[in-house]
Amino acid sequence: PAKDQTLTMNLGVAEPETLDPAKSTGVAESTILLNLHEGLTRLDKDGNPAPGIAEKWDISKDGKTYTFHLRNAKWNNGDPITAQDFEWSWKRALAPETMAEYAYQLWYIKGAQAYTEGTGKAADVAVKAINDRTLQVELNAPTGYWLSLCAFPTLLPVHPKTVEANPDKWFMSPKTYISAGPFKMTEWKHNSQLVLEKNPLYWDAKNVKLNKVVITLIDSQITELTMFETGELDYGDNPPPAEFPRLQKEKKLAISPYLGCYYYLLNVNVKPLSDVRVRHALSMAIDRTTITQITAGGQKPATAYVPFGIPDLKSGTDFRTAGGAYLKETAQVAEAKKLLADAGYADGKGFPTLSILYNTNEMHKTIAEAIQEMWKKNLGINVTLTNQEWGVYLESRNTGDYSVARAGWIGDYVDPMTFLDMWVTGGGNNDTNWGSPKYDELIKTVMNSGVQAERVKAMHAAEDILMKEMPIIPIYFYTRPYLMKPWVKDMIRLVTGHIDLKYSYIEAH
Amino acid sequence: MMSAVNAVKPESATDTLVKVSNLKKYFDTENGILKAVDDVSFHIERGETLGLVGESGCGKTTVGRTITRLYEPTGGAMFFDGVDIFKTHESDLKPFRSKAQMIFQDPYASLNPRMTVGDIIGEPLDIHKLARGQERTDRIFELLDLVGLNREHANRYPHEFSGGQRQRIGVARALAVSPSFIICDEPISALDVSIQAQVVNMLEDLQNRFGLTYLFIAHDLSMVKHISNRVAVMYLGKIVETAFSNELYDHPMHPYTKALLSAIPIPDPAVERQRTRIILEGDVPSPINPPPGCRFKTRCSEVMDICHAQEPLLKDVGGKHQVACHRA
Amino acid sequence: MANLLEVRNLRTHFQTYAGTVQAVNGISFSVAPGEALGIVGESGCGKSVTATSIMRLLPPNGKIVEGEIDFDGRDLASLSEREMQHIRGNEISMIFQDPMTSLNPVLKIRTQISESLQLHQNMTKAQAAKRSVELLELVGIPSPAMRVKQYPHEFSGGMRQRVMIAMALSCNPKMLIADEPTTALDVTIQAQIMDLMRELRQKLNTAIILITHDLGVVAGMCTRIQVMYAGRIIERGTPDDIYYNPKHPYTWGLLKSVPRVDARERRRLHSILGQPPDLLAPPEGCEFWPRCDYAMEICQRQKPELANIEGEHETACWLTHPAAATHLAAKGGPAQ
Amino acid sequence: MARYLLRRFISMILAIWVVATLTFFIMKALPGGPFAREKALPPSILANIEERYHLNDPLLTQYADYMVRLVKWDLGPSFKQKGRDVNEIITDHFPVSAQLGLSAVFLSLLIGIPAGIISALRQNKWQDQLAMFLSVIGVSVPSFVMATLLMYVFALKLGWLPAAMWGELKHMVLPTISLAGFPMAFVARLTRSSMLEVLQQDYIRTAKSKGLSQRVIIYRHALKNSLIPVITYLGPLVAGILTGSFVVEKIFAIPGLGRYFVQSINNRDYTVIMGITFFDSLLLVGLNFLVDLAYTLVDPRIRLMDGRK
Amino acid sequence: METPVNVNQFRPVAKDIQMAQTIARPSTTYWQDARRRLKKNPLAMIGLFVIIIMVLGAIIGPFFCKYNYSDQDYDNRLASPSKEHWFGTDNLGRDLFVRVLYGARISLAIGFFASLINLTIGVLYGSISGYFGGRVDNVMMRIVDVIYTVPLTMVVILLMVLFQPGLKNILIALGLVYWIGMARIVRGQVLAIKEQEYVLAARMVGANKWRIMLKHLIPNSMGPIIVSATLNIPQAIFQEAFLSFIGLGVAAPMASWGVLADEGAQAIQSYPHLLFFPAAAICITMLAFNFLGDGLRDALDPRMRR
Ligand SMILES: Nc1ncnc2c1ncn2[C@@H]1O[C@H](COP(=O)(O)OP(=O)(O)OP(=O)(O)O)[C@@H](O)[C@H]1O
Ligand SMILES: Nc1ncnc2c1ncn2[C@@H]1O[C@H](COP(=O)(O)OP(=O)(O)OP(=O)(O)O)[C@@H](O)[C@H]1O
Ligand SMILES: [Mg+2]
Ligand SMILES: [Mg+2]
Repeated sequence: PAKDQTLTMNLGVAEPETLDPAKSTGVAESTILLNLHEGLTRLDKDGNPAPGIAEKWDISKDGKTYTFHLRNAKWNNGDPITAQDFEWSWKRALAPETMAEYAYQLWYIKGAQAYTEGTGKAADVAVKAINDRTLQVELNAPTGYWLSLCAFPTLLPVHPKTVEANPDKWFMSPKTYISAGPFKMTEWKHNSQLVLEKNPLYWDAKNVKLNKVVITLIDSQITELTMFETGELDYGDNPPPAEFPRLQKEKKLAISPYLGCYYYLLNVNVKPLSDVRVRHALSMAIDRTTITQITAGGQKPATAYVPFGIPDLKSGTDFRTAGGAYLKETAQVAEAKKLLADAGYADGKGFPTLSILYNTNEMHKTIAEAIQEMWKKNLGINVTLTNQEWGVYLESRNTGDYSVARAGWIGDYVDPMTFLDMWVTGGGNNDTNWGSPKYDELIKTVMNSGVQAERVKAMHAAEDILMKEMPIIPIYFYTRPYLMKPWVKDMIRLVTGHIDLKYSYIEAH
Repeated sequence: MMSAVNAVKPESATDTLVKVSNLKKYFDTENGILKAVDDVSFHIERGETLGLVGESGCGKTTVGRTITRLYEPTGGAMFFDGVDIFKTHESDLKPFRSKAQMIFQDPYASLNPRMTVGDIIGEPLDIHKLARGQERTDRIFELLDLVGLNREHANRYPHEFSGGQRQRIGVARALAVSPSFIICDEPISALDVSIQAQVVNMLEDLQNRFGLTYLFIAHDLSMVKHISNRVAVMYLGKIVETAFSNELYDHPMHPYTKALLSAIPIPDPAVERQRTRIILEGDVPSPINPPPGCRFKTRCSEVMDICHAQEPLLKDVGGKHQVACHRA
Repeated sequence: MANLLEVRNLRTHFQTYAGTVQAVNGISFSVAPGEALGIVGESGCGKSVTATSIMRLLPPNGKIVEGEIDFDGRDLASLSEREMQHIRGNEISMIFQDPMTSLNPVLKIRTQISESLQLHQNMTKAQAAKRSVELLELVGIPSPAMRVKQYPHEFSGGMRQRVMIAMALSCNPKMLIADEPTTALDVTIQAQIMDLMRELRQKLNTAIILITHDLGVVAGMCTRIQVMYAGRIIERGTPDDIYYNPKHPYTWGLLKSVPRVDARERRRLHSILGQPPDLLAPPEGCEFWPRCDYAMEICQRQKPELANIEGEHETACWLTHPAAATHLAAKGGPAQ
Repeated sequence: MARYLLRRFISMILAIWVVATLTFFIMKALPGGPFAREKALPPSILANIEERYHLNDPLLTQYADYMVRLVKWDLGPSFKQKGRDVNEIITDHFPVSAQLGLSAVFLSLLIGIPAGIISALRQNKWQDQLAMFLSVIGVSVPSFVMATLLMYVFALKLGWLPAAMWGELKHMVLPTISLAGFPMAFVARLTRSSMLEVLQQDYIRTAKSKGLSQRVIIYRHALKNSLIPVITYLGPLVAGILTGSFVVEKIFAIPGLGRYFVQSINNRDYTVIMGITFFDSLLLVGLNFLVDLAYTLVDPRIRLMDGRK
Repeated sequence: METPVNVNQFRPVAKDIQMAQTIARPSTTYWQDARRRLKKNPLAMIGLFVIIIMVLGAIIGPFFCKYNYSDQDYDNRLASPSKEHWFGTDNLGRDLFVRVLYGARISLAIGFFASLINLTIGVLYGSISGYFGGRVDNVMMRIVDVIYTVPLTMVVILLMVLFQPGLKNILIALGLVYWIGMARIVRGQVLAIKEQEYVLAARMVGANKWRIMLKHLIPNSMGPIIVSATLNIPQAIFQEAFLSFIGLGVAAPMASWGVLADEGAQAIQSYPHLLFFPAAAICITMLAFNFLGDGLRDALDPRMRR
């Protein structure tokens, strides 16, 4: 290892929106938080929950009650971490006055949702510190990924005394930033940089090798790349897509999987799109391989909806692999044409002009242009492109004022449900107007079942329906291209996009 | 030649065309209110020429510009042909401006550098819709001839002319609308004598034919005497003496007028060599805080006690000769 | 006595779209130290251009195409711009004809006057400021201490002209070129300024070139007068020569045009009919012949050279040629 | 004068009020809100947040609240940057933008004005043409391209300067140059054109006749008279540049105000939009007032008070 | 070199006072004069020529090309300039030359429109404000301040909600704000010259305010007007790119120069040709406009004549 264990990294944001775990929502923020804090659990390099502040835990038979046994750990100011701290932190995240946007990440706990929504009391939330070192949580339903969730930023503990003293701003200054993770915050220059240093009071400090992490706050992709190339950065999270082909060639670009899917929404209320044959024809006319060549970031053609990276029933298996490919990577022109003809639009004749809606972004535009051309060439239909500013675009989607729109979804946790549950009839994120009672049924089954086999089966069945009905056209699975110097070692990159530096070190170079 | 729109027979020229009463024009300066023209009254009969002379800086130009509303008056009234020009709205002044014109003291500055001479002279024609097309060109040529410029000059720009030529452009412009009243602010000072004569003759011809009325501001007292029926002498924002010109030149009463007359240069080396002038000495008071009493007292050789105490008013001494002096 | 300024065969032309304006067309003259040379002539005849040529301050379209301007042993026509800078304002200063536009509208009068004092007289700012007040007083501007703090637009025409004069006088130049210095001044001030110039001549031996229309002013001031017409000198001599014994019909006309204040009755002023030639294409012969009552055939064909009459009196007119005697006799001489 | 100042003052306040009002209502008319995101929040959480931020109040109530706050110079908390108040954002980031902006303005004047003068003096000569060519490049190359190129050459290829970040003098060089490019070109061209005008005036001839050197003539007699257009241009320029340039700040990772300006709109961060717009309008209106005062200083003939009826 | 004198020529002749009256030139107006002077300025004519070529190229050029602006060729992505693709190809294998030609249509239209707005609204607004002065000026300038400060992006987003996207919207957006800088410049200029004597003289001959503005004040403010009109063209071109970027402009795959340059700038290190050609097109156009503008400025100033 090198003498100077300092890592300079850029996460592609100009400024974290907040470093209050309860309120944070962004990916970059999560990365920072996960390195500053320690939850009950901590995800290992495979994404499996490993003991964190909780040394061990018991799960009740029905899978609903978890009893966590906390280790003898300390806050970075020396105070011991107690079960009460957890209880306090979680209830704070749930409290309406905290206005935590991600409060719903805790709604698996009994009574939690009611408390947030103002219909229940804090006392009725089923999280309880049995004693200083024991925390008991009761869930609404058995939830397979609950232990992973315990590592999620919203559930990270905060130091009640400091937070209470300054509830809105405690996290703004290194002085009041009390945490219990591998690193502690030592400097925060807004829009400039954040400095983390090794936390000697961390329970596992002996395994932490980095002394210092400098997180630059640069959102310009070109700047990040330049600084990486001048050696001012060891790591960059946000390289410019336009430079990918060159960076690939020069082997400067690394790519890791990302739990996300890029797809097109089809508004099934709009005339030709209401016909499932048309929807399939559109999907088949897309050459996904070409698209991923254009995006150039190592993205995988999406042959289905749920991306790779989620374990299936047996460990070591993948939900995607098990589910198989529903779609082809290349365009199936003949079949697509046939389907379209069946729907009454032979060679695209009589097909009304569709419009692809996308929000302002180079990549979205390029993809839309490519798909426009594919549909035109392969199906003979005319497509226009509509570019909208973000807010307008969201509004158009929400109000169903579109025919085809680009969309993307990144999983919050490692379970197919983070992708599947949104397509229930009338779901808050289901802008396609599509709905299927059978699908809804399956999703309900998954939610209430504690039996993993049953859940997985139902989830496959649900994806089946989704792919048959095709209210969305998956295009590719996201990846996370990044820039990293070869001497940066053992960085844990989770498919959710979080980066764990606990075990990282700088190799001598 | 001149279109006879405003023609009035000189014989009938007994009525008052211009009547200025209690005209005041003050300027706001850093040092205080500068009273450039302070309570000046005069009138000009139709077909008459009133000469206005006075020390440089005494307010002659200001009088001319204020009565034409180029400057907003501070006070007083100005009747032109019975109409109070000071009470007329700026946008209704057009008829007035087709009858009253001005020849500017500074020939160059008053010519738009981006207009050809033809356009400058043609502008009033366009504004008052007096001529267009060939007629306009002809009229412009006619005016150029009149002021002794070459027709070829219509295509040139002001900066290509000599001082005197520029002044003639200004004269031509003023004549373009065939006005009945012209304020001539040193119209000939930049001209050589022969052209001066030409212009003065022309002004007189016009007056004889169309009964034009002039307010003739000049320093050249010989010329003023030649052209004016009456002369008014100004000193420091006030009129100090007015009379028919011969009367004034023969019997000046105000000490300032006397000094002025004694200083006229004579184009005769022998005469010039033996001249004695009344040299004015003493400080000229500032128009910002004019002293009480007579404004000329600081330089007057015949100053009396009363001059310090009381401001002399313009009073008639017979024969329409008015003077503002305690001695008179 | 050596001449201070000697102009030889000066030609200054302007390029315009229509062609070349031959504003000054081969003039030669000299000025001795302490002398006052008057230049009179029809407006547009090239007086100002002569002056600006000497100062080398012609507008961009103007050019000295020929000639030498010998000043104190140097040929001004061929000096570099930098050397000219040293001469201007210091050794020769000039009063321009257009006082209104010749003052910088955005600088206080004080600044504009002190400038050359500081430059050529090495005065400090305070000294120069004090001197500006004195100079203004000298040219008869009331309350000079207050006036120096004003801007040109707050001055009347005559006051601006006096500021120009004050500026020109400030550095005790060897030569002063005054282009119509007193047109905008009333006679008392005019007399005062003339006295000032006379004093300058006497005390400092300053040479003066006085360009004016006012024959009265030159009469009292100048030692020699030269009359110009259409870019050329047509007559020159002492005031007595010019006023009492003019030889050129144009000079006759000029003198006749002046109204005299001592004239009793009001009669029509005499004027020279017609207009001077367009300098774009001056006529082949004498420039004046189209307007000349005494024109002869030769006048149409050949330019008369400046020829000596007697003493310093010179004129350029065929009438002085012996062959013209009969013609002149037939016409009758000028009515004096 | 006092009457003029009073009237001017009232009109300035009115203008600021109109800006605030227009901004408020346009902002509210825009689709989306501070909490709209691709992953929609559960409605109950959204409702809770909006209620607590008073975003559910009737529009006019919200408007009135805002106005009261603006008057009290309490610009409220940012919706996006949780934990930061708009006042804080302005006090933290404005100085940086101002520092960068002023140095850019300074640089553009320092080079633009002399370049314009030289162009005017050497009209249509090679110096003039070169200056024109450079200024055309200056205005035709947008600042982000300029910034990227500068970074590429001086940071990556030559390694003379740091690519980005803020704090030391060396960090200021590249952003200042990229920010100054456009105004520099503009100032140069404006100076040239009015200089050409002024140099033909008679009073320049007078100045020459005094024997002043060209430098003094330019500096004392010509420059001031030809500055009016440049001063005019400077008012809004300074106001704009002081509140920061999004592009340059983003590329060079400078903690300036400009980025908040742009991002707040993208994020519908209402308080920040209002606060910064309000601040900007204060600056602009104030600077334009200064510009007008500068006019009267530069050219005493200009009188702002009296109008023509 | 005494020329011999012919004694016989001393015969009297009649004077001829009309002799000087020959007219060498037909009468010209200021504008005719300016046009003529412009024609004699080679650089200005080159500028004009380039602009005409650009306009022609934009209008008819695409008909002579074998590619269309939207034709994609995945085998030829990001190709460098070659005989086949003069300007190379972009990320989707589209021919950049044709795209630049098409882009000219939008960008030149924007450029002309912006100049038009500047030269009409901007100049008039500024001269009215400056000439009337006082209260009118105060109100008009505060309106300008308001327009300047209300964030344009928001207005644009609002426009986007209200109207279908397209060139028309861009023109509306530009029309709303584009004349402001010009108005301020003209006002400053007018304030400075409105007290000149020739303005007084024009008032004296009865010129009304419109005439004074159009004939006296505006022509005498031409220098700064031309400078800001020409220098603002690229501003408009980039503004269009920005507006297109957030969705107000012409729909992809059609792209203006500004948009092409924006896109190209993303890959500045790897594929500089994507930026170079559209940027060069903008620069050349701008040089042409500036040459023309300088020529115009000189032509409109009679004192500059040489
Ligand atoms: N910049 C110029 N371009 C073209 N012609 C010019 C220019 N300046 C002067 N001229 C011409 O040169 C001739 C001489 O002009 P100059 O100014 O010397 O006359 P002047 O004798 O001083 O007359 P005045 O007594 O009227 O001032 C005039 O006919 C004039 O038209
Ligand atoms: N715009 C102005 N601002 C301030 N003071 C002014 C202004 N115009 C003129 N004055 C002052 O008013 C007084 C009279 O000026 P005016 O121009 O009327 O004089 P005048 O009699 O025409 O003199 P001249 O014969 O020298 O032209 C002078 O003291 C002058 O300084
Ligand atoms: Mg006057
Ligand atoms: Mg002259």
